[in-house]
Amino acid sequence: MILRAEHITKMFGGLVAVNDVSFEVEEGEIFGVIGPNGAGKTTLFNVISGVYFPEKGKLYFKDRDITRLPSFKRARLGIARTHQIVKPLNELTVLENVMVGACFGKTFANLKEAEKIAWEVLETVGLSDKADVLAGKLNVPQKKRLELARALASKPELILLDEVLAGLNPSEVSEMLKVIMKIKEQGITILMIEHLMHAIMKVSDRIMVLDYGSKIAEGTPEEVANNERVIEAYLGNPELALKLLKEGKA
Amino acid sequence: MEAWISAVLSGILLGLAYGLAAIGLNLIWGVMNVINLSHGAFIALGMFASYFIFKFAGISPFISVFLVLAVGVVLGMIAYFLALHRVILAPELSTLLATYSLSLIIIGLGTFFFTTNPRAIDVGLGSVKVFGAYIPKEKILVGIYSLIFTLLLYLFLYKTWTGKAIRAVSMNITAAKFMGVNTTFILSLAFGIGIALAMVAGALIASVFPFTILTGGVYELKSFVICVLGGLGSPLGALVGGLIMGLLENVLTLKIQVGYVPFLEFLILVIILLVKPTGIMGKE
Amino acid sequence: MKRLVAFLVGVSFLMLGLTTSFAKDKIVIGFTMSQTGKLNAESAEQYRGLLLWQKWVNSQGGIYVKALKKKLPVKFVYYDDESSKDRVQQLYVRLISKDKADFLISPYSSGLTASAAVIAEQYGKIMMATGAASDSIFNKGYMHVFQIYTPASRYLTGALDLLKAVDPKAKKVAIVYEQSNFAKAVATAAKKYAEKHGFKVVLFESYAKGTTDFTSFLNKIAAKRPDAIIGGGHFADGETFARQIFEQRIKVKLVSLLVAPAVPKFAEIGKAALYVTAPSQWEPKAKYTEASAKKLGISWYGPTASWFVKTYEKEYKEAPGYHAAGGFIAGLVLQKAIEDAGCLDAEKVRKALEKMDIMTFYGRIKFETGKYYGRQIGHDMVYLQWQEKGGKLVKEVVWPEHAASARLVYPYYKKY
Amino acid sequence: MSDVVLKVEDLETGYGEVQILWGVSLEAKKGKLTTIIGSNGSGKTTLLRAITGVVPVWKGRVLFKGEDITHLPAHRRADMGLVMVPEGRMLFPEMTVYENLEMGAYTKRARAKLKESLDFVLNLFPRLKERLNQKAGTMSGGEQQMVALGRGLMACPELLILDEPSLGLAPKLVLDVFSVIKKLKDEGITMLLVEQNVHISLMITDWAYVMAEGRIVMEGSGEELEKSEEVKKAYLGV
Amino acid sequence: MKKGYSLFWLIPLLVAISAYPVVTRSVIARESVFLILMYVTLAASLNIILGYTGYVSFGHIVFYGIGGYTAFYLMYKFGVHLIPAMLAGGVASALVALAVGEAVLRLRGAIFAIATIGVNEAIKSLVTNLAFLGGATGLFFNFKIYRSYGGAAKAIWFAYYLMAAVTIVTVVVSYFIKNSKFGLGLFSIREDEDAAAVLGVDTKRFKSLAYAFSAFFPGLVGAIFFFKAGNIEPDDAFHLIKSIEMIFMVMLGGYGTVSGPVIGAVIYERLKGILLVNPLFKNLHMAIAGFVLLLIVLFAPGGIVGLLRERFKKLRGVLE
Repeated sequence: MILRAEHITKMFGGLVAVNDVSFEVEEGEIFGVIGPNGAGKTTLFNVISGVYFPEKGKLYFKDRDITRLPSFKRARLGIARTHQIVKPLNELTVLENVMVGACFGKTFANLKEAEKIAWEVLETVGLSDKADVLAGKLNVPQKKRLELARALASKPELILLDEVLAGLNPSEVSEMLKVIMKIKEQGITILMIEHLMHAIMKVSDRIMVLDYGSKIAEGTPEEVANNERVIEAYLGNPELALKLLKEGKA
Repeated sequence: MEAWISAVLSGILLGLAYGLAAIGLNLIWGVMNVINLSHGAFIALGMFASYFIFKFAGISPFISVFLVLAVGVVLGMIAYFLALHRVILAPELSTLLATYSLSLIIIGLGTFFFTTNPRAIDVGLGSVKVFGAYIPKEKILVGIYSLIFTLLLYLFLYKTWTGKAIRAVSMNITAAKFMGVNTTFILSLAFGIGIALAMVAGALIASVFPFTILTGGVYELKSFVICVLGGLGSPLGALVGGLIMGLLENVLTLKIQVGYVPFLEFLILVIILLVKPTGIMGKE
Repeated sequence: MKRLVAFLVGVSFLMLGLTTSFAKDKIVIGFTMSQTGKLNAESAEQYRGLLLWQKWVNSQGGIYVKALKKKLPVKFVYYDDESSKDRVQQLYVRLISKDKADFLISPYSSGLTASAAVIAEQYGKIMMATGAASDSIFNKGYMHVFQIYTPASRYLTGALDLLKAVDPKAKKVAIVYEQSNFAKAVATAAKKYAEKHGFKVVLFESYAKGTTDFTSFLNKIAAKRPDAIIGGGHFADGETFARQIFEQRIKVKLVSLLVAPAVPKFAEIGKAALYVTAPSQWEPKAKYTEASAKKLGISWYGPTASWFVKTYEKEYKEAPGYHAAGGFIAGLVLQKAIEDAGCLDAEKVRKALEKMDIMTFYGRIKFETGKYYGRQIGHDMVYLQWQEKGGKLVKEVVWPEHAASARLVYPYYKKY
Repeated sequence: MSDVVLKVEDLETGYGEVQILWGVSLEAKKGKLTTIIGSNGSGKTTLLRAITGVVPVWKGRVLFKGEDITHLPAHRRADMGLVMVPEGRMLFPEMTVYENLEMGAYTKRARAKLKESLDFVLNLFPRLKERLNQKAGTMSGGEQQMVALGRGLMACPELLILDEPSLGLAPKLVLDVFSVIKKLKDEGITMLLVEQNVHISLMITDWAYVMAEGRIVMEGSGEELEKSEEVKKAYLGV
Repeated sequence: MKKGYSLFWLIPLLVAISAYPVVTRSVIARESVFLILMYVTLAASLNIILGYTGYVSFGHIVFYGIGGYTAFYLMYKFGVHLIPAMLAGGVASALVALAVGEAVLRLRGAIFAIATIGVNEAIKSLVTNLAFLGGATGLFFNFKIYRSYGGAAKAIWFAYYLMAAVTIVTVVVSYFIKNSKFGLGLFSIREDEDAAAVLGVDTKRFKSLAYAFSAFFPGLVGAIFFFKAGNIEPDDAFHLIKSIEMIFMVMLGGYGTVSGPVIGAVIYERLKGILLVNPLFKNLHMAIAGFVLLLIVLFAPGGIVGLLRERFKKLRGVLE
């Protein structure tokens, strides 16, 4: 077990964004997190990567308590992430972007090593021909790959992927899925948020479903897809609709 | 005792003037998230406008101030399109430098045409005795005017469609667009009004204190402190901040050396920014 | 790469420009003045005085230089220092090395002069310091700076003597001064003098340069009820201070401010100017003549006061203040020193200045040669008061008694 | 004149170099409720942004009441009666409920009918009547959604666009929102609804479009689509 | 990361400029070059926090003042030699930056800018009230102090050489910071601080260090300048306008590059020198500067280097 979350609660003002969520991620697996808009998935990622500290609950990485560790230290321990809204370092080149990951993440390489690592990783994600381009000039799919490359360059043990497939066309999606599988083969544990259902169902070993900040289901893709509460969360409650019809008539 | 009364009175009057000087800065800050570094330059411009109207047409600043207001709105809107429109969405450095360059241009041209010689408008209304203290009538008028202009601004912002649109833009510019608000116009207008208020403040202050083209800078620095004191982005807060400042300068100095006042003011500025960057009365 | 470097070096040389030199057929006097900035009013008057001297001396064919056996006309080179120290040193270096100035006149104000003095000293150029009264410039070890004004330490002491003479019961004094070299020196000396002579200094505070609001001081003053307010700084602040004392009807018996009341423009503030007193280096009504020179056993030099006042008024359509006289005398003293030395060599002119002890329309001129080398010790202050004569505001000399042209109107608050 | 209020023809657009919409066409008919459903990232929000003029159109046309408004600025579209109730409500938090409603009637056209509209809205949401002077930002999510809907209605819309009105609301409140939508439909207000709450939307809609990957993949009446397995597949990927 | 080669021409250029007055023994050239070097140093050090880290330090001149006062006081009171006094000035500035930075670097954007103005004004007002620092009128050297340097003339040349050395060191340091791992971390903070933290950059420590570096060199400059001037007072030491001139030079040349501040400073100083003695433009120099700044902000936010880089892509390495 590489990551363990116990009763994580994160609030903003009066709003509970993540409500008493517990889960465990096994080493080497792909663990998917799904849920409707506003379910608290990205907030959960922010808690795991140290952008926010939770109000309640504990977070363990390889049995070490990291609940209150600043984010840069988590990166050094081997937790890397991508962002749903890409955050490229616009005025730096693609190569330099990736070098940042290599220099300050788990690898903590010097510049020379970092450059070598960066080239390798760019090769993996298929961006090596853009190495000298300023990151700001990339299009969104390329930026997504850059995010991934930057995270990979830190040689993480756990990588958090926040909607890396969103905004990609079908062929790009399958390209990216290949990359994700390649990462898995390297022995890196993957925790991913995704809206593209068929994709996440296909690659995940296990899936957790969040709704209104709470965990409503966890299991294999098949289990989750046939879970009543999950279907309801996504498609709405058929009973509710019926009720409306009745009231509307009344 | 008399001295205390006099100090409180003059503190309130000075505070009102300070407040008026800061309102425009706070309005612009609140609506467009721009720290207007040309604020002081426009205050000085208002002083000169008032001065020349008084000198050549003999019209009292307390009358010509309405003309200054109108001219200020137009000038401000022009300035918005020249210097700000292109960078309104860019990082803060751009808007800071854009407004600063405006200030350089105005002060540069002002120095060229008006020199940096001190000038004064002597309306000569004399003094009036209030609770045993003599206070120049001009000062009282400035205080009253600053209350009037704050009230006018409030009526405008809360009672007119355009004013409400300005507030709406400051809260959510996209939603305002959906309501049919021409946001570009509203942004330029808000900047225009902010500038006009700066010029009005200058025009009125000029009737009390002598000034040069560089004087606005002093009021600009004080305005920063005032805005932070009263709450960033809140026009009424500026008036409250101004009053705190005025009282600080006049009452506290009965007990401490006047020389320490600026130190205290800027210390307060830094501390508030660190503790609560939105200001004492500002919203979260 | 090498070519690039060569190119860049070439460009840099071009950008720096080359210096030029020219032949000597005139005496070049360099200075900076405050054409703009807060000291503009005083500096402009000083400059007009200097200009008048230049006209006067050139109309006589120039200054006679014995070593060259001819008269050399005087040429001025000057720049605007914007009343700010930033450029003063650079401009004085420029005056010395680029414009080849033979002699220097100081900028206006002690602060700027202190900066310029460093350069004059470094290059061994004689600098006549006018409009600079601070004593502290003269204990810095400078050997080339000579002061025309009565030093700051003796500026306001007379006001206290005056108060004591007219109202022995008045004991409480408030001293409020500008944060400048000059005003600080004056105020510090006045405080020491006051305490030594039995006065009580109830307030001793300074205000920042460019201050326009004196309310907080006036509130304090009102609370401490002093008999006299003395202090001030330069023109702009002094004028405002006087105006606000009047507006707030502060009940004091004597108001004595530096610089501002001595400038004729001070009358523009009308009734606020009335009964304000001020120390002055010189007043048109002061009577220094050949006779007074004879009495002291020293020689007289230069034109008479009446000539100066008349010519100045004709030229500039206004009465000269002491800054104008100071400007004229700076030139005149330099002229005398050059004539005495018989050459333009700075060291010989310096020796001539050391020995100088003359009387001019401005008063006696003699320089200290000891610890405060170059400080003025010959000249004395007079005190003026603005009084009303036939509905017009006029300056009258009220102290010392033997030089007075009118009696002091006392107390100040009589006008309310 | 036909009864088509809004007509979108072969719309293509995106952000920067990335194309999001690939030739979208749809219609909204007068007096009808038209719904667009589709999973996250299918391009619904971008489509609405293009229709309201917040995002420039690359190719294709947007016709409103028969007029080409493809390149009109957003505030002019609002002037014409194309009104948006945005996702996340986007109220003016520091304004009172009353002022928020007033801002809804900002356009000249709507201002004239301010009084009537207000009566209509307060009738529809009696709860708002007591809250008129409360700051909008201090209200609960459900109440805020009422204000947002009310604000949209204040504009005298000829087409009211509702972007995910049930987003983030508890089931009870979702029900409230939909009963209001239904009521509005009965009042004859033309609406374009974008929703994730598939069942309930399809139940009340007249016509629905299913979007996926920037295209319309299916259309039909609510009932037809409700029965279709395709919809479930589009959402759950199984 | 590809290393830039800007040092290969920047150092020869700076050496050439510095050597010019020495070769020609022209004091007037020395005065001009002294100011140019001073501005280059100020701009290059501001660039470390402004250009590399993206924090708009609007009141940066405070470190020049602190360094100046520290050194001046040591020389004035204890007769310390210029070199140790100067180093003490630099260290004092860097320490103040560390302390102040601990607090203000938590702020971002415009609020940070305003806070730095506040810090400058607060320290200026404090110094104005401190009697042992001479208050508002400051401190004056006794002219004798220059004797230990072989007289005033030699002392000024000495200050000049020192300034040239400091300038070159500053530019070299700014180059090595930019091309180091530390620099890469700073740039990532500039581009996106949150992303940088998640990538493992210790943003807090990096910002503090960058602030300290960018404060150290102005401290040295202040020490040398006021040694040469012979006096120091708060108005000169904490002059806000100079702060903005520093930003101007960085923006003019191109922020975040090694050569930008150098180019910006040289051009700005020269331009100002020319405009100030030109009777027509003398009074317009501020307006012209404002106009140029506006053009840069609106149309060429990358400054001169940015423009060159756009036009001649190959120059990128040469300019960085």
